[in-house]
Order: sequence, then C-alpha cells, then structure tokens
Amino acid sequence: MNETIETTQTAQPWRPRIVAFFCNWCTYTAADLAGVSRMKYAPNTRIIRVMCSGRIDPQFVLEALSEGADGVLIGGCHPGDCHYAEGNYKALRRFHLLRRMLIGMGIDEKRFRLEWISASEGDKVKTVINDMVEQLQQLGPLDIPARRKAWDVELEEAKAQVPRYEEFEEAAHV
Amino acid sequence: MKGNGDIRIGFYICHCGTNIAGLIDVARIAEYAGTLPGVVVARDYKYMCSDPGQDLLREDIAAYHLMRIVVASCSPLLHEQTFRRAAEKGGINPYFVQMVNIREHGTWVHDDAEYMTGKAMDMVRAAVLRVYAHQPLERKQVPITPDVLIVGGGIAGIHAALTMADAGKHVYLVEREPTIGGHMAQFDKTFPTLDCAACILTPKMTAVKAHPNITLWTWSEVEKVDGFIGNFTVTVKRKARYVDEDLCVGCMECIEACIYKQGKFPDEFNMGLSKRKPIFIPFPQAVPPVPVIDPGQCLHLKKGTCKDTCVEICADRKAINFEQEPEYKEIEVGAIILATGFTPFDATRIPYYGYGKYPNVYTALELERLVNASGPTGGEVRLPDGRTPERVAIVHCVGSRDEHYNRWCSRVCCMYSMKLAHLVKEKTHAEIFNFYIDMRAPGKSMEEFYNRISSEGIHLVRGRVADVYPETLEKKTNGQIGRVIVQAEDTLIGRIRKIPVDMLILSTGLQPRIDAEEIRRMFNISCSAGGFFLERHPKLAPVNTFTDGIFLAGTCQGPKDIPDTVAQAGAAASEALALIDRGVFELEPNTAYIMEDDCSGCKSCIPLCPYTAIAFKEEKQKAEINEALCKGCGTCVASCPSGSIRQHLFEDEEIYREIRGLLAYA
Amino acid sequence: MLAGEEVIEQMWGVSLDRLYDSDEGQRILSCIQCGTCAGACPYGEHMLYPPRRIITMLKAGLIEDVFDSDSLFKCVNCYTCMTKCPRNIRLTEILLPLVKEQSAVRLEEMPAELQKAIENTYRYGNTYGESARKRAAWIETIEVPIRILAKDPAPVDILWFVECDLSYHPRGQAAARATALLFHLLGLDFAILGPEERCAGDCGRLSWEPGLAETLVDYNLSIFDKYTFNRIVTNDPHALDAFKFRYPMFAFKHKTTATVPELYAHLDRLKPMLTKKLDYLVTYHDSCCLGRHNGFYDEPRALLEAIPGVRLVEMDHNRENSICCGGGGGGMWLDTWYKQQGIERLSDRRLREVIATRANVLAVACPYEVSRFEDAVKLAGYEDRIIVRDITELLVEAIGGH
Amino acid sequence: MSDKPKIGLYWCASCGGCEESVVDLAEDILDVVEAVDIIFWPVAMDFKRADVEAMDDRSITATLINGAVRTSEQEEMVRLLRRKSAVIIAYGSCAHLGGIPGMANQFDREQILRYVYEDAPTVVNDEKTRPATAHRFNGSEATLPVFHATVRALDQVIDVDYYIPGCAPTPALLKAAVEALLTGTLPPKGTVLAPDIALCDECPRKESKPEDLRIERFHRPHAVMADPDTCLLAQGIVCMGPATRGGCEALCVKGNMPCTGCFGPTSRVRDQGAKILSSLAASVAADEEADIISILSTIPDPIGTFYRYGLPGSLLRKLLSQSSWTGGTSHHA
Repeated sequence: MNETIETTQTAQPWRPRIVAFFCNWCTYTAADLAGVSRMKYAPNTRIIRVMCSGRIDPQFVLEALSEGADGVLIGGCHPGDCHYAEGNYKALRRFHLLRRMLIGMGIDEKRFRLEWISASEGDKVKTVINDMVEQLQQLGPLDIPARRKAWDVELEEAKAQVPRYEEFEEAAHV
Repeated sequence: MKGNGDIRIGFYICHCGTNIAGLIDVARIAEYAGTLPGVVVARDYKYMCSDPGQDLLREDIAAYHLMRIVVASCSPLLHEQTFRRAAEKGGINPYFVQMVNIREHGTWVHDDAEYMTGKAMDMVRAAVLRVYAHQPLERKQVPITPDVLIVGGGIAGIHAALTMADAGKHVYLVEREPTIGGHMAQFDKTFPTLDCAACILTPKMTAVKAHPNITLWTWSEVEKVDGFIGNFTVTVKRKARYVDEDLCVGCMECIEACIYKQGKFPDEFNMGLSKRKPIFIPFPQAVPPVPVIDPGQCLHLKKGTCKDTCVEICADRKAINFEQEPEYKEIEVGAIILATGFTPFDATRIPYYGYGKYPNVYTALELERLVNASGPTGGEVRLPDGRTPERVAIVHCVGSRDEHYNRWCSRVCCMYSMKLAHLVKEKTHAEIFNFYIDMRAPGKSMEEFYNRISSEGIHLVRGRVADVYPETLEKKTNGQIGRVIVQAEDTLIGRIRKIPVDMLILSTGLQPRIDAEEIRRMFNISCSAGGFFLERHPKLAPVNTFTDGIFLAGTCQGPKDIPDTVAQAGAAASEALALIDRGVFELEPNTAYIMEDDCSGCKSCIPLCPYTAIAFKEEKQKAEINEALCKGCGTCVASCPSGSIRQHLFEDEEIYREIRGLLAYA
Repeated sequence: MLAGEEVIEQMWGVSLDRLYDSDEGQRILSCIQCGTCAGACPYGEHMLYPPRRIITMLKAGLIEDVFDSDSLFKCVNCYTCMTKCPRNIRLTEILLPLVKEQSAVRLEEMPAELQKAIENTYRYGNTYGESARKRAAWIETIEVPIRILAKDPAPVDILWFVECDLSYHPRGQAAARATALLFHLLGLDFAILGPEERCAGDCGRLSWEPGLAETLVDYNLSIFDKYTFNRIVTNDPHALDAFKFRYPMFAFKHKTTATVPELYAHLDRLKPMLTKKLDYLVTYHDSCCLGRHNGFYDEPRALLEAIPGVRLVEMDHNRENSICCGGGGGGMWLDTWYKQQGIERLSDRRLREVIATRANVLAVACPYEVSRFEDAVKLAGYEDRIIVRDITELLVEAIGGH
Repeated sequence: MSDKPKIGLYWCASCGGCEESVVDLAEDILDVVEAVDIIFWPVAMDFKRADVEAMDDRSITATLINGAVRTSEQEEMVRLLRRKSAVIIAYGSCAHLGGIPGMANQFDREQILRYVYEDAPTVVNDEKTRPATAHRFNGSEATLPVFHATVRALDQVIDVDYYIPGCAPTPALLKAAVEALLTGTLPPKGTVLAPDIALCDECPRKESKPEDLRIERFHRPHAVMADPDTCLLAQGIVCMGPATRGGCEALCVKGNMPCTGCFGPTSRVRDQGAKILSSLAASVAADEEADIISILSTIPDPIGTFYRYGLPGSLLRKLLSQSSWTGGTSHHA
C-alpha cells in the first residue's frame, strides 16, 4: 500500500498538538464523560486508546514526538485503582525515567505529562488538557520533523563541490 | 489511489443527527477520507448505528469487496460492538473495524468548527492507517459460574435476590447489619400510595429467609474480591453475633432475660430516639429473627463479670455463644449485584439549621420512626417534653442542590416531605409549613400525590430556610418555651418570613454511603463525581458498571425512590441472569502473545504480570503466556526489551500507524 | 467560604456589563431563586431589593430600578448571603459592590455621617478627621518601644498596619497598646508607619467611593514600596480584607495577616505568660471579615481559651452563622440614617444574643465592634452585666503586671 | 584486473577498532584475500580518492564502511562510494546506529567546540582559537572539512544495503557476511547481518536470571564486584542484553562486564534505549512516587547508559534545544 497521504492543511496560526494515550477504563472513559457533559476544552489533543497505561511503550511517546507532536499526555487510573491491579505503577515508573531522558534531550518537561484521571473526572480531562495546551502554547512548537529537515540542510550544502575561500571565512565565523 | 488491489477500506461518518453534523462538515470529511490510501468507498450517513446504517455497511462490504471498515461516530465504548457485529454479518472479521470517536472527543467538547474539522480529519487518517494493519481475531469464551453475590439487603438487594432465586440461581445475599430490610424497614408509609412500608417489605424479607436458593448472611461484610466476570472469588466476613443462628429459634427470651432490665444504649434502628439492651434485635420483624450482642456493651464480653442470665434462659438451645469468632467464607460467583444503598445527609453539617443544637429539630428519618406505630413513641408525634406540636416546619433540600454539600437533587425529598406533612398533620392537626425551593413531583402518580397533600391545607412556602434560632431571641415572644424561628424569604410574596414552630423537620438528602469509596476499590468499579457508583452508560447500560459482571441496583447508583429502586433491582437481576444463562462470556481478544522464535528468554516480563499469566518454559528456554489467564493490559508488551511480545488489537504496528496518522505532515 | 486566588483575580476590573465574562460572574446565571440570600441577610426584611431580587432584576434587564433604591445602603458587607448561597454565587465579592457603587452615584444626598467619614478620609487619610501627624501619638502612652519606619527605615519582619480606629479612637488605642505589648513580649520584630500610614480603605468605603479607594491604595502602595518588610499584620479585619482581596488588583503582593492569627501562631510561647486567672464567662463575637471571609474561627477562640479561668460560651449565631455588628459596608457611619428609617441597629440585636448567653464579657476582634457594642450596652442599660473587650486587651489583662 | 569480486573498506568517524576487527580474522583473512580484490582500504593500502573517482559506477562489489558521518569529507566519500559500489555494508556500531561518536548528539556543535577548544580543563587557548574550515597562510590556502552539527549513522546519509553490528563486529559475523556475499546468499536488503534475537538467548548466565526480578537499586559496573556467575541484572547492574541483538557470543558478559548494547536492537524494536528503559523502570521495586524517583536516580546518566551506541539512530536522534530552534512558522491543523 502506498502510504503517501495528503494531510489536512488549513492556514491557521500555530496551535500545539498533543498526542494523548488514555487507558480504556479510567481516562478514556473520563474523556467520554467530558463529552457527554459537553464540557468545552481546547481541541488540540488527539487521543489514542490503550487498554492500560501500562501498555504505553516509551517508544510510542518518542514516536509521537518525533512525528510532530508538541507534547504527550499519558492518562491512567489513580494509584490503587488500576483495572489491571498495577499497570499504572509501571506507567509511573517508566514515566519518571523517560521524563529524565527527554529533559536530557532538551525537551521541556512540560511537554510530557502523566495524569491520573478516573472515569468520573470528566472535568479533570478538561482542566488538564486546557492547562497543558496553555503551557505548550507558551513553549512554542517542538516540531521535530521540521527540525530534522533543518538539520539536514548541512547535507545539502556539503553536496556541492569544495566551496570558495570567502564561504569558508563565513563558515568559520558562524 | 483508489483501491490499489491491496486492502480495500470502507469509510463511514455518522451525522448523529446534529450531534456531529451540527458542528462539522461531514461530507467534506467523507470526501477527504476517500482520498486516503486504500479507501474505496467513503460515505456520510444520518445515524450509522441505526439498522439502515448497519445495513449500509453490510451492503457495501458485498458491493465493494471491503476488507476493512472505519466508522467515525461516537465512542467505541458505546458502539464498537454494534459495528463489529455489522461487519461480521457482512462477512468480514469483526476486528477489521476501527472507530473514530469524533463525538465525545470531538464535536461535544469543541466549538471551533474549522479546527474541529481538521482534527476529525487527523483522527480519520489515523484510523484508516491503523485499520490497514488489523489482524483477523477470534473471540475467546470463558465459562461462567452460575451463582451470584448480592451485596446489601435493602429493598434493592432483596428484590434482586428473590428475582434471581426464583429463576433458579443460587444467591448469596450479604448484609452488613444484623437484619435485612435497609432503610425501607425504617419508613412508616411510602409515597405516593401511602401504603405501609412494613406491609410490603416484611413478606419479601421472610421470603428471602425461606428461599431455598438464597444463602442469607447478615451481620457480614465482603472482605475481598478477586477474579473477573464469570469467575469472581469473594471472601465474606461473618462477624461474631454471639448468638448461633442455627440454634436460635427467635424466642427473644434472652433479650428479656438480659441483666439490663431497661434499654440503655441508643437504638440505631430508631435513630437513637429510644434505648435498647446490649443483646437486641433491631425490630420485631427482623430477618433473621436472631438477636445480636454488641461486644462493646455486653458485660460478659466487656468485663467478663455478668451473671449470664441470657445463657441461663437459653440453656435448652445453647444458642448464646460468647466464644464465637468471625468466620471467613470464600465463595465463587459468576456475577455480582451491588445494592449497598445510601446514607442520609448529616444535618449537623449545616450549622444554621440547628440540628443537634435545638432538641426540637429532627431529621426526616427520625420523624419516620416517630410517626411509626412500632416506633419509640408508638406512633405519636411528640416533642422531647411530651407536648404535641402545634406548628411544624419541614425544610426541603437539606444538604441537596447545594454546592457546599451535595450538588444533586436527592429526588425523593419533596415527595417524602409532603408525605410527612400529611402524616404529621393527620396525627397532630398541627399547622404545617413546607419550605421548598422547587416542588419536584415527576413520575407516575407523584403530581397527583402532591395535589392531594397540598389540598389538605398545609402552607407551602417557596423559599429556602436561611436561619433557625430560638424564639427567645426575638423581642416579642409569646412565652412558648423551646420554639424555634424559621427564617426564610417567601420568594412568591417577596417578604422575609420568621415563623415560630414547635418542631422543625429537616428533609435530608441522600448521599453515597460513607465507605462507598472502599467498596468501589474492592470491586474495581468507578464512582460518579458525587461518589455514587457509576453506571456504564446512563441510558444504554444503566445497571452495568465498567467492570463486566458487576451490576448496580438501588440508591448506591444514585438517589431514587422505592418504585425505581425495585425496578432497577429487577433490571440488575435480569442482566445478571442473562449473563449467567449464557453460560459463557466472550472476552475481548486483546490478549498478549509471545513470538516464540524471537523470545530470548530474558524473563523480564514474568514478574510484571499481575495475573501470573507468563511462565518460563525450561525445556524451550522461552517465556510463554497462558492466554486464559491474560487479561490484556499489555504491560508486558510495552516492557519486552526485544519487542517479542505482541498484543492482539493493540499491536505496536497499529499504534505506530495511529500516531503517524494523527500527526502526518504534508 | 474563602476566596481563592483565582476568584480574586476574576474580580479584577469586573463591571456590570462584563459580569458574565468570568466564571464567577457566570455563576450568577445559575441562581435558583431560593431566597437564601435574602432570608439570611440581617437587613433583608428592610430591603426592597434583597440579593435574590437583584439577580432577578439583573437577568430581566431591570437593574436600573435597583440603582434607584436604597436597598444596598442596608448591605453591611457581612458575607452571609454569599456564605450560605447554595450555588456559591460570590454576591458580596462581585455583584453587590458593583450595584452599591451605582446606587451611590444615583444618590441625591449621601447620609451626612457617611459623607463626613468619606470626606475626612479624602482630606486626612482617616475617618475621624484627625491630623495625620497625630496618628502615632498613642505610642507616647506606653513604655514599649515602637519603631516608626520613617525614622528608622531598616528592614523589619512585620509591618504592623495599625489603622485609624486603633490610632485615634480611645478604646481603639487601648487595643493598640495591648497589641504592642504582646508583640513586644513575644519578641516580634515589628514597626509601624506612624504618620505615613493612611486608612487602608475598608470594604464599605471601597465600594461607595471607588475613586477614594484607588487614591488610598495608590498612596499606601507608594509607602509600602519605601520600606523592606516580610509581611503585614493588622488588627483591623476590614484592612485585612482590603489587602487580601482588593489591593492585589493593583500589584500588591505582600503577605498579610490579622493580629489574631498572628498571635495564635505564637500561642505556645504566649500561653506560659498568661498567668493571671480571669474569672470570666466570655462569649466571642465573630467578626465578618475575620470569620466568614477569612476563615479564622478557631484562632480567636483558642486565644481566649488559653487564658486561665476563662470559660467560653457560644451565642446562638456563631462562627459562619454569626450576625454582623452592623459596622461593615459603611454601616459604621449610617447608624443615624438607620434610626431615621426605623431600623434596629444590628449591634443592638446582637447584644440580645450576648445577654442570652449570660456571659459577663463580650470578646471581639475588630476595632469597630468595641465601640459599637459598648454603645449598645449603654443604650440597653446593661453596663453592670457585660463588658466589651478586644481579645488583645483580655490577653494583656491575663499577663498581669501590666 | 582479475575477475574476483572487488571489495572496498572505508572509515569515517570511528576509532579504528572496526579496521582492527578485519585484521582479527587472523589466518581467515588469507582466504578472504584469496577470494576478493581489495581495491580501496585507506588504513592499509595506498589508494587515493582519485582512484575511486576513476572507477566505473557500481563497479565495486561491496564496500564496508565503518564510522559515523560527522564531516563534509566523510559525507563526500560515502556518497562517492555509494555511487561506485553495488552493495554498501554499514560496518560496526558507528555506521549502523551512530555509535560512540553519536553521543555527541546530546550537545550542540557550539557546546562541543567551546568545551574542546576553550573550557576543557586541559586546554590553554587564551585567544580562543578554533579550527577554521579554510585558512590562508603565506598566500596559500589550507582547508579542513566542515564539522557538521549532527552526527549521522550511515543510512542517514546514503542508502545502505546491509548492516554488520558491533563495537567492533566479531570476526565470525564478518566472515559469515563475506561468505554470503561471495555465495550470493545475502538476505533481503536492509537486513542486519546478525541473529534477530536478544543476547540473553546466548548468555552463559541466562539460567541464573530470576523470574521475579524487582530492582531495589541500580549499581554501576565499576562500583561493585560483580559475581561472575550470576545474571548482572539480578545484581542490579544495568545490562542491555535483553534489549540487544545477540551474535556477539556474549563477550562482555564473559568478561564479567554488562552488555552495553553495541549490537543495537532487534528488528522488532525501533528505539533500543526506550525499550530497555521501559523494561528496567517497570521492574523497579517501588510504588510511591518518591521511592520510584529515588531508585531511578541510581541510574545517573540514562542517555549515556541506554543510547551509548545508538543515539543518532534513535527516534529522537539529537538534542532538541529550545535556543537553537525558532520554529513556529509551520502551519498545521
């Protein structure tokens, strides 16, 4: 299958995009509840449903960031409430180590967030998302795909033959 | 890019009336979906979940040789099964369906149409990419244990137990108190029919006791719940009653014989308005009719110095047993019905209503006992000083509809306040003032009841009581001792009224039981914002919980009156019956599985499984997942360091595709 | 019902036509017309437009009619309606001040006493019309050394904002002396602004005269900027309210507390000093600003109970259900006007509850209350049955030797 | 020229260990030399760039390139070799995933240059002189290659046909690869020429790994005396074995050192570091947030530990500093 796909491009000012991984039992349900309760919140989040926050592979987080998410939100059941006994604790442990790694890679800690949201906390879905969107709005885009293109500009440059002297002079003073 | 001979995908977007189409341009999204790889047909339709909507799916599968289906509509928690069944009927594997939740996570929560349209396109793209990678799966079936546990022996638990038992199922009915009957047993008459609560309840209570299919455990509590739908293992603690239920014949002579000649301790059943002995039975018609001894009050148990007159009188039966220890019973059940009931709002929390401060301020439940013929005053409504009240005020909405206490309307207070107005007036001929905010009389015969009582000549004051204080504080007192002034704005005449009354009745609302949170955890279900147990869906699954096999009945789910409680108990019982009678339960095939050739046998996954579903196979030097034990959380999948564990329905590849689809760049 | 920071922020710059822009303003729309506000209001029965009707009129677009009435002259800013409102509508903080402001504008003639108090505050920075230079004159009457920042501007821990009543009123000065002594004995590092201090602008005057309020805020902020201190402590709960809920709109960020909670924080050191037994049956009158609006119910009672011999007895209306002394919201300067209207003063009404307790001491924590209740006691002829004391005065009395 | 297959070997940003590993074929190298013509191998034989440029396109049967790509010269050379070779084999961790030099991607170029030429404790450079890409001296011009801002694995610059992993690859892997090449039995393009199963499979300590591993704290290998017979993870030492492709004969473990992951992930994993992170973190023996953080803090350098050989090839690749990024112009829904 040819996976070249057209994207939906609308000429709007930049708005952060969050990929949210929500567990089926608590947080996804809470997001449904927010819907049923018609709570309005920032539309910047795209939710991916997993059965348990313990299913969230750190690779998913990195993939989401690397594909252009400005932030990643993990939502799971409150400690002690996991539908699968303790998947959320595993998520919490992974979260902390991954968070350190992301910070080490220059990613602001506000871009990666874990929240316990129970099935009844529709309003928390709203406040957490609104809050995160506001923070990301201030941080500006992460936009790794665009950065990657920018990084690779140097390859395009070097494809040319040996540059003339003036250009070296310039490069040396960058 | 139409159908490149590879995977052929059908896309459907639901208008959901105006719920979705009211905000976003569904036709535009369908058109966009049609440009996505693999999509050979893309349509928008008014109601996808309707029969014609499902037919459309089936017809298209045949006409376009569809291999995958994407439906953009509501939450998959709501209709995933619907569309899977439709796909199956159309002849493709039910798991070739992916839903896009553009309603709950979209049009219901956002109002920027343009942006939401873009978001919907992102979500659609993700689903189309994801569904491409879907694998055909088979449903797994597990057998269901035919017995059922019902927690709580109020009218809801009783009715559910009898329904199930009559259908031939074995029921364990567990009640915390020494008797079943719950709050209803405390009521005098019930609205709107004004029939006596005991007359309708006690026959059902005795039927429970007599039913061969019901194991009744009163004075017992659920300690632990393990397992899952069809196969719960429950530990029940039977507290020490110190009276052997098997030996006791219910003669009550032990109570008579107790060394305490008079009642000494507040009688819980009568809301502390009378006294009882350390050995007691809550009320004469209690089921089982077996006394219970309070170990904190009984001289023998407390000090060991009693003459043991109760033991003496029971010499024949030897039912009194001071050595009794709590017993723990482990039972296997296939389904559980929670009917744990409510707690009345604690009126002391509103200091300005004076409950607990002024002796003539009562709660409604206290009044129920006062007007009850078998209550502490034999049914006479008297003040603490023995007088019969001449003026009585009833305050509606105490603790309800209030941001400081409980936000919800407790639903029964208006009608029971009218009932109490009627009963008190009937018994005392007092002048009655009902202070209400809005008179709520929905439901069959309720308006008629309201009409009837209001014509009996009570004063209905539209205004919430704002203050209660002793009459002596006002300048002009007519000498009546102990009257309180009820102060409220009568909003209909626009005047502040200060009405001195002899008796004030607080119509306290219903709230979750104090330990609802612990029960919720034990049974692994959810609570709604106010703390009542959360139903799976308010309309489509009102007695189900998010935990399969656990059902709700009565006021533990939310305030409701007796007719509704009984109706809901019946519904919970039939849901449980339907489950049990099916004999097997189909599990989501979302289990994890190990790619045997790829597994290095590093054992990292083994301790992570909460269900010990993963074992290390020595002969192969590989790990293996027992599919029957796996619940499909996917924790091991996320952890496998060499990517050798996969999960059906949530394959890495599927999730990656979803991520990429959501974020795809031009 | 305590105001959270987010609520305070929402109050900033709210006007009637933009009322519904904030979440707190929008709450007004959730009113269920239950009448609790009107029923709870101490003067509700005398208002043509009690809060419930104000909301109805507002929703019906008839709010102008309310401006033309004198209903809001009877609002004493006691926070009772707001505290009891089942919809949590922050009436006293948001809606009522806005209506009151408009009512004042429409008024043909301001009641003379209030007019005078406002004028005095404009001209002299205090309601008494006394010279600002005399503001610290009271310190001459005690031996405790009191630092005035203008003379010694070194950094200090506590800026003690004494306020007008404690500076000028003879009964207020007694509380000022008591407070100074307590601070001194506790070894607190404190100083006062002295002649530089001006009225903080209490809840009443702030809503009657927003222009005056801003002038006072600007002035006091400019003085605060001159000195280095950690926090502000004030005896006047109205000033506390002004600092906590109004001043932040103007970038005021200092931590502020009242004397009562400040003393309570040192109770373990204070208690051993309270050696003299006072054989009093005390009832405590909760100040609206200290209690209902800031939640200090237990602190004053704990201070009183720390005094040997003191037995506390509660009035029927206490804590969050307490009844205002009638001094708030400008009521302090409307007594004559109330009398003209034939309305019983709240202090007189409250005194009946005091008497009903059979207490022989009425303890208070707000400078308005001492004079208001002493008036009421005289009027009712109860001088031999009850005395009125500020909590600080009782504490000093219990220390003995002073 | 003979008809024997022509083989090229080239090095980019590498330590020379990979070249050494070719020599480590020992006497087997004679068989290789017997079977092929080595037409380009700067470290051992005197060929010039011009010689390569003169060759016909795709005339080299296979070129084994080791080292990451960091400079313009390396980039030019690999592009040239790509043109001239039928098959390109990324040889060793650096070419495969970026390798040890790839850890430089944790820093900006400016950070690196400043440290190396100014801030490092052993540097005396008051004039803050830095290498210039061109310098004129006495009328003649000397040039240096441009130092790229990013370290790249080979396939991030040119199309790569096969990978031989390892730091350095074992002679056995090389030999097997050459044999496959000669016999035309190479697997599909893109394959990593090593077993696709994690190292534990061949680890001599596999037996000793407990089935209930719960990690109370992590130890760094230099800080403890590791028991030579027990699984290193069971001793709290971070061993990347479970997340690392096998085929190395567990050489490090046999030397009582933990696997540090040089063979990279299995084909089923996209980000080796993330996977071992996931597994290790999940095994931490704590539920309280503070305890979790405390145990995890015993891994002082997660990036250096989990991405020692694979940062450029990982999902994030490179430091994402806010300062160097002024994006915000891209418009997307």
